[in-house]
Amino acid sequence: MGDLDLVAGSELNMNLIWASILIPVATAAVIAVASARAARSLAALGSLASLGALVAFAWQFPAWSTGAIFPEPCGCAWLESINATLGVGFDSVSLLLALLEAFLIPICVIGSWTAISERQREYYGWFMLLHASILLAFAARDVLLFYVGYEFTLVPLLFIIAIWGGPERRQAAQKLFLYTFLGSLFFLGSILFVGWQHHASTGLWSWDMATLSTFASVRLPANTQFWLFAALLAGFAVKIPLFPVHTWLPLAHTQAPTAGSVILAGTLLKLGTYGVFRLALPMAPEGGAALAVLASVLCTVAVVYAALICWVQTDAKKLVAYSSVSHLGICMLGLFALNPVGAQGSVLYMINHGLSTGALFLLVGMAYERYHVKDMDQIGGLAKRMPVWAFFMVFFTMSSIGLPGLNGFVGEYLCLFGTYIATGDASTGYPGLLGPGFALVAATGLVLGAMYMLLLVGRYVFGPLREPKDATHGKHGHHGHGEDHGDLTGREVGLLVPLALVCLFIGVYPKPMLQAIGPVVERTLAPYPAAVERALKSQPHAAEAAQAEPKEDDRG
Amino acid sequence: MISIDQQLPPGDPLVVLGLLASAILFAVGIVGFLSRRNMITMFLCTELMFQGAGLAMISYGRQHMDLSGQVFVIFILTVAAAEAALALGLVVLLYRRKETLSAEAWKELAES
Amino acid sequence: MIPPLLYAASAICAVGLFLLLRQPTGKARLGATILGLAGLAWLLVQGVQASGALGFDPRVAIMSLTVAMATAAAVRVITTTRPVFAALYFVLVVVAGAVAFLVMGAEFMAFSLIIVYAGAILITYMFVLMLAQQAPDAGGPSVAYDRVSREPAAAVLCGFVLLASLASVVDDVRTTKQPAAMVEARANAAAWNRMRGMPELVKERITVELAAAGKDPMGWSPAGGLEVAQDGRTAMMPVTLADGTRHETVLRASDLPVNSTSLGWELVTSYPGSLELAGVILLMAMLGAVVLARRQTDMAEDDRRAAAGLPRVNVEDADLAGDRT
Amino acid sequence: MIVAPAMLSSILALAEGPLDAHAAPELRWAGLALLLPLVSGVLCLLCDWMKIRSKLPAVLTIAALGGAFATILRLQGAVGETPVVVNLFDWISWTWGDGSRFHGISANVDLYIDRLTIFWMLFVTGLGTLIALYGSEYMESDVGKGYTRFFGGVSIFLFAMACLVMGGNLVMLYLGWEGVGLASYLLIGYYFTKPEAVAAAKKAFIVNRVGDLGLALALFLIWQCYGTVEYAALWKAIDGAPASSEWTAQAIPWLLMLGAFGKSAQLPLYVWLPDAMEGPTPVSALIHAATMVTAGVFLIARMFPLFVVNPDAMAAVAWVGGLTALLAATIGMAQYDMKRIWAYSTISQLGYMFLGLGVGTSFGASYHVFTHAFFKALLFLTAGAVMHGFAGQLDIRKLSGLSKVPGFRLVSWLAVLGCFWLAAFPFTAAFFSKDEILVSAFTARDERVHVLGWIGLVVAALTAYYTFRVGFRVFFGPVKYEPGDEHHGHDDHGHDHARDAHGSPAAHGGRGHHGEFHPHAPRWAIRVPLVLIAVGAILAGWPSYRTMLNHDERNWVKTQVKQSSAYQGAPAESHGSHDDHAAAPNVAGADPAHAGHGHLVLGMDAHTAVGRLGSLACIAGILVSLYLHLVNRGAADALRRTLMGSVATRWIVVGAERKWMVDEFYDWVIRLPLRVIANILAAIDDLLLDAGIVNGLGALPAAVGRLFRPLYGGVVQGYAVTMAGGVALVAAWVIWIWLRGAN
Repeated sequence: MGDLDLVAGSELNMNLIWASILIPVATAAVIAVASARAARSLAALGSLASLGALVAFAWQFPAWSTGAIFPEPCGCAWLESINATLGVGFDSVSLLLALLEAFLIPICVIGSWTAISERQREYYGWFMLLHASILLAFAARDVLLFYVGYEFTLVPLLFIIAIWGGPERRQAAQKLFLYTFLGSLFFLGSILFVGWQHHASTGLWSWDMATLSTFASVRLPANTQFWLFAALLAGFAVKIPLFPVHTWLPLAHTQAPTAGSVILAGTLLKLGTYGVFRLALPMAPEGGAALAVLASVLCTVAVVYAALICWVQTDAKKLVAYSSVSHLGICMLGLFALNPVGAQGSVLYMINHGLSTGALFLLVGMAYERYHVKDMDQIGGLAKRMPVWAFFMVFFTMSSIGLPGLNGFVGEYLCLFGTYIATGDASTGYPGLLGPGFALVAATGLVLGAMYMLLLVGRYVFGPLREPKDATHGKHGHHGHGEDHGDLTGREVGLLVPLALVCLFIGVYPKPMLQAIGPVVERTLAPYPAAVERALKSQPHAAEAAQAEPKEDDRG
Repeated sequence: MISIDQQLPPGDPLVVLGLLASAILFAVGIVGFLSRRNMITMFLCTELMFQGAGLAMISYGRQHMDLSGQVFVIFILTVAAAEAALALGLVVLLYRRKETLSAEAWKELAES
Repeated sequence: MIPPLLYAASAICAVGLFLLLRQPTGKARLGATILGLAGLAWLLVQGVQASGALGFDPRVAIMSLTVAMATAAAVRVITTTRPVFAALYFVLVVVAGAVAFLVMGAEFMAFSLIIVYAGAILITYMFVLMLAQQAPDAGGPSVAYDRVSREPAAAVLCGFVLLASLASVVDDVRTTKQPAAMVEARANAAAWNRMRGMPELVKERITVELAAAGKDPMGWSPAGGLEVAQDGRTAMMPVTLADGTRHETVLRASDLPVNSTSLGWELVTSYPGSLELAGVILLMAMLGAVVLARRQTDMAEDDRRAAAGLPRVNVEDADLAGDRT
Repeated sequence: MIVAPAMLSSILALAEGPLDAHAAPELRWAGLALLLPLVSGVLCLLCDWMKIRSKLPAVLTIAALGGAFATILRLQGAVGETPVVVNLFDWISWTWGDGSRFHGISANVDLYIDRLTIFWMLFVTGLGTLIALYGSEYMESDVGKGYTRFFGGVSIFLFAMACLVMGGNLVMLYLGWEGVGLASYLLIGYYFTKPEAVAAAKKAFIVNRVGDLGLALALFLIWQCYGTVEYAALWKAIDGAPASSEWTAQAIPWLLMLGAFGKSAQLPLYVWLPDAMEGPTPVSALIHAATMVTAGVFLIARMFPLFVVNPDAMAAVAWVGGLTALLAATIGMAQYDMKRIWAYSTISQLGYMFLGLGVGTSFGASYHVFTHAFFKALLFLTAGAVMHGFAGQLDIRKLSGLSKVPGFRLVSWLAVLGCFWLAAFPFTAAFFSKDEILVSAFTARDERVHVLGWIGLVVAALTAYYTFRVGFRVFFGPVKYEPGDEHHGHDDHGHDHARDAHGSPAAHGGRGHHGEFHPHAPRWAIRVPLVLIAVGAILAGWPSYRTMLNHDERNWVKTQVKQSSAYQGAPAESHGSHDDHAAAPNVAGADPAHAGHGHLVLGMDAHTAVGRLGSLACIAGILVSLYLHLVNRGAADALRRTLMGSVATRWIVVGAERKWMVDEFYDWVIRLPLRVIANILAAIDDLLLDAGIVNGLGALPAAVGRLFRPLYGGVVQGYAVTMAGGVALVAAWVIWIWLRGAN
């Protein structure tokens, strides 16, 4: 559709973006008419093609180190009456997230080859649509377009969970849909408000993210920004999910099919964090500064709370699901540190969490495919049966608990670091509102994380072999998996190896990523030092932290 | 109390009474339709409402010194007659099905 | 403006109706009736006062009695526990309605109402009642579902709201009308117009007038059109008598066509399409009635077959036949 | 910039070592010390995936570790007094704003090579190589099963340890810190079908994580105070900055301490080490005795400048060390499992090292680390040989007189040698290193720690006792042994594999063809490392012999330590040798006048006094255990019985044997409450948040709908009511509008 009327300058890039988004749609259309047997191969091809297009775009992406959005906004109109456009474009952060998405989707698709045996065409068709909508959300530079992508993800996911999910799939799908939909209504309302304000004060309609952000951050009064940020945060908090509104996640994860969980943890949750990073923070700096402490308290609570809950889970998948809540708590904490260190760590954490947690879900699903049991009371010690699986399990566990040298560490470390140095002290150039207290509590997440993840490994992977009584039932199970209880097949290893390599690379050499994320983070946080200063003035206890600043300075 | 503006000429009390009667008949008809369980009585109540309507027509026709009101009563009679014929046929049909005239015997409209 | 007292009266009526709907007996019933009638009376009095008419008018008295009777009968229709009585009370309602029509000068409609309703429709009802009446059960002379009225409160509430809102209209009769004289004048003008369309009637009336005036009623010829006077009460018509002299004939309102005539004229001149439509409707109703009647016989047949264990004839009823047992 | 080229460049950087040229060409290849173990680890992984059923992985690992050792040896010559920083490639380096101080984090993968690094890496890689050689035979029964896993773990461990020791910044150290944790986790859990092993591995990792938490926070604090986490810049910053009274600066040593105590198994975090003995014996020897557990000592030595400015922290270190030494010694006296006894002795000796650090002699501590590494490895390896030979038997009550069992003479005598060293028998290496520590304890400026000297002496006696308790019981006396029930902890097919691995069933342990048990004599691959390590243990004392014989103060270890951060302002060092006040650039109030000879212990110079007292304690302990465990073994049991007899003394025995219930205490005070809370939270999350609030709100619309349900029971009037009511309301509304309009 949109790729016909493009401005000439960035035509190729624009085409590539649209190609990466539309190829899955076309694939879904083809799958709908293709034979059920061809569906999975078609889906794999489509997702790989989309990945290829996006990689091609990323290869010639000129703004890795500038933090600019590329390509230039195009005039391709969508709703002329309110001047909503089909503008797409990436800056390095959104491009990285989109790459993550495009990277995970083939893994999900190919990972479902044996797991999904009935109604394959619908399944892969929905997956392609899910892929397209997530990419659209990351690519959109028009806030309404972003909303469309953001919201449409729910539809395929609803069906994926409700049709191919576990025993309680209906309830899970319903809850996921209603809950997150309710949340995103806040988000829709607030962006409509901003757009309307823009129209009211300038007489022009615009839904361009950058325009609206600058407008809102500059023109809206402080208390308006406060409520704006609150509404946006409330909207995204459900998706992230933050502490009190997270309860849809464990259910959805436990009920979703493996690939659904992977993509849910991998990129769908990132839509929420990305939304906070891309919309909430730039639009309402005053509100961000005013609400950072509250939000951080929620995040910190989430870290400990979810970690402790993980610790007493017996369902492997549920454990990993709750661990997502805990991890994203740290991620958002880094963001609310409001300094480049934390924000950068947070963005990196989004990617890392997508990789390692997605991989963990994949692994749990692989075991589930063989035993049809996730309950660690009934199953365990699988390392004896599946050494390769066990290796990957340990590997990704270590990456998930932030072992240095693997991807988890860099993001987590930077998040905590950023939180730690986010004191009133301005010697870093970015005064913050959190400080050591938050970091200390959140850092207990390191210990707790080790506790529950090693519990998982210790019971599920290691220990004496425990198999369910009817372990053999999987052999003639309704999925086309021939030799059951065997170790990972070549296909599965082929899925896991790329993930592991990326994890390793990020852990060993995060520099390119950090350099790519850095400028965007600085651009996003540009209005914050001033806003935080104002917020500090208004808070007595933080004010004396600011008095401690000269002492810090003479050393600096 | 209704305030009477003296500069206005007096209206026709018959019209007023007719209108009131029509209102009453219509209301009573509705009440009956809603509160009776016997299908035949319910249809009688609809006839009551027809009566109210006709009365209203006549009254307004008189107020406006216009014959259209009365003409419409003819049509009302027509419809009433047709309705009665069909409705009563249906009633008998239903009665043959369940050997009762109670409207509550027919709950096919209920969900589940 | 809101007429609160009207609403109060309607409320009283509603309460009385509600009490009656709960099938009281003895004193309670009497009290409820009195309450209802009182409310009704108050309503009517307010209505009459609202019309602003001064002085006593027998027609008003008759009308009031008629309305009271109609109302009472209607209430009985919906409160009696035996459908036959309900039907009979409905006859009463119809009769009262007819009287009201008469008083309001719709003679034709009055009689046709009696004929169509009391004569035709009610008889149908009676037949149906006889066809479909259940034997009274132990509870008394009627069946259970007739004795207990269903959710009277909700029903009465709806009825009250309707009554109150409709009753507020009586105000309309005076506050938003132009003087009655003007109305009458326009109406008469219309009537004279209608009369122009009836030359035979005009000739007859003029003949009568000439005779009354002692002129030669024979051999005259019209010498002009019918000019209606300003107030519309009279109309002039110049004629040339047999001896060639001109004479201004004066026609009075009493010479206007009677209700049935003008009604028929109105019907065929202004509403021919509607008339056809009504005919079609009646035809359809007849056909429908016939079809239904045939199905009934088939069903009777089916019942017999079912009783004899034979397959049903009406397959489309099979499912319904299921829930009959 | 584009990702792909960056990836390329990074890989190149990994391959060809430092990108920036350096003075000494050896430095260019310093990265090999990290790279070689890593490569061997990867190769082991490949072997595992290629299902290689030979000793190839062992060969690879030994070669790689040997190469690393050689690299270090070459560096030893190359590195002078001034530390060198070798940048391998950038890891985390990122600045914002103007990029000035406090406007950037730089934690790259570079090596900070000074004498301390070399010193540490020498015995780490050396011992690593030898123990890998030992393991190549010890683990042979697992060839084709866990063999590659084992050596992969060892390789990873050495890589991580190299990062820890050679890393140029605290984040690199943290990387190594966690890496050795991972390796120890994997190797303790080597027999992953044994629940105890898995539990022990988990315990080790988690307890270490608690310490790592402290370390991580310390990193943040250090950056916050000094704006950098790189050693080179950090020392400058510290020199520049006056000792600040900021709580941040004050807290740093305490947090570092926490990390060190976790890794080095000190109070209160020592509980993981005894359980860690579930791992294969070479692992216990390498990781949990010789090298990894000394990481804490290295950390404090490395960060010494941050400690010396904080006397309270120093005292705390000293006290924790002393008390740990005492506690572990008392527990060790009452255990029966040989490996566990050595484990507790390790804890106790580590306690000595921290005592030394606490009283300011980073030299003494490092020296003790050095000597201890050898003799403790020796002891563990001999124990392992015994265990290997006697089918996993480790109970000192069931083994006796092994020195007369054919094939075990060498092992036995080496073990006894190790016992002498551990007992710090006069003029053994351990004697000198312990002497250094105790002397500094007596002569420390901080009077609060002097009593620790006496505690140290008591512990010396206890150590001698329990050491020789094992020595006399196991290696002397009548020949009598029962085989263990399990074969190095893995399932019963183990020995069949072993038999395939090397022929001669006769020389092979296991209830062979005809019922009775043949001890399984160690072969060269076990004997050679044992001998070499024993030689190392003896030579470890060489510097002190030189000092003692021809009063030559130039102690090699001391020079190593002196030319490193571990010596910056080491206060109590000054008493030992008079020439090195200069070596303490910013001595925080360590004035020469106060140092050394001023102190008299029992009227004698500290050195002589400690020497005599130490020898006395050692010999006394040996004599007691000689009587109780060799001459009259019944007496020991009698003593135990009498102690058990009276209520007043019962607690001593029970407490010592039950390890003073520390594990149980932790279970009850930390783990249990946490679990209860977790269960409560899970219930809250499930019932209150989800079922209660969320589902409750979700049920609201349905409930509202149910209010009107009766209307729609399917009866016509129900719908009619709605319709009529609606009509009525509409009518009322219309009328209302119309009436309002009417006037």
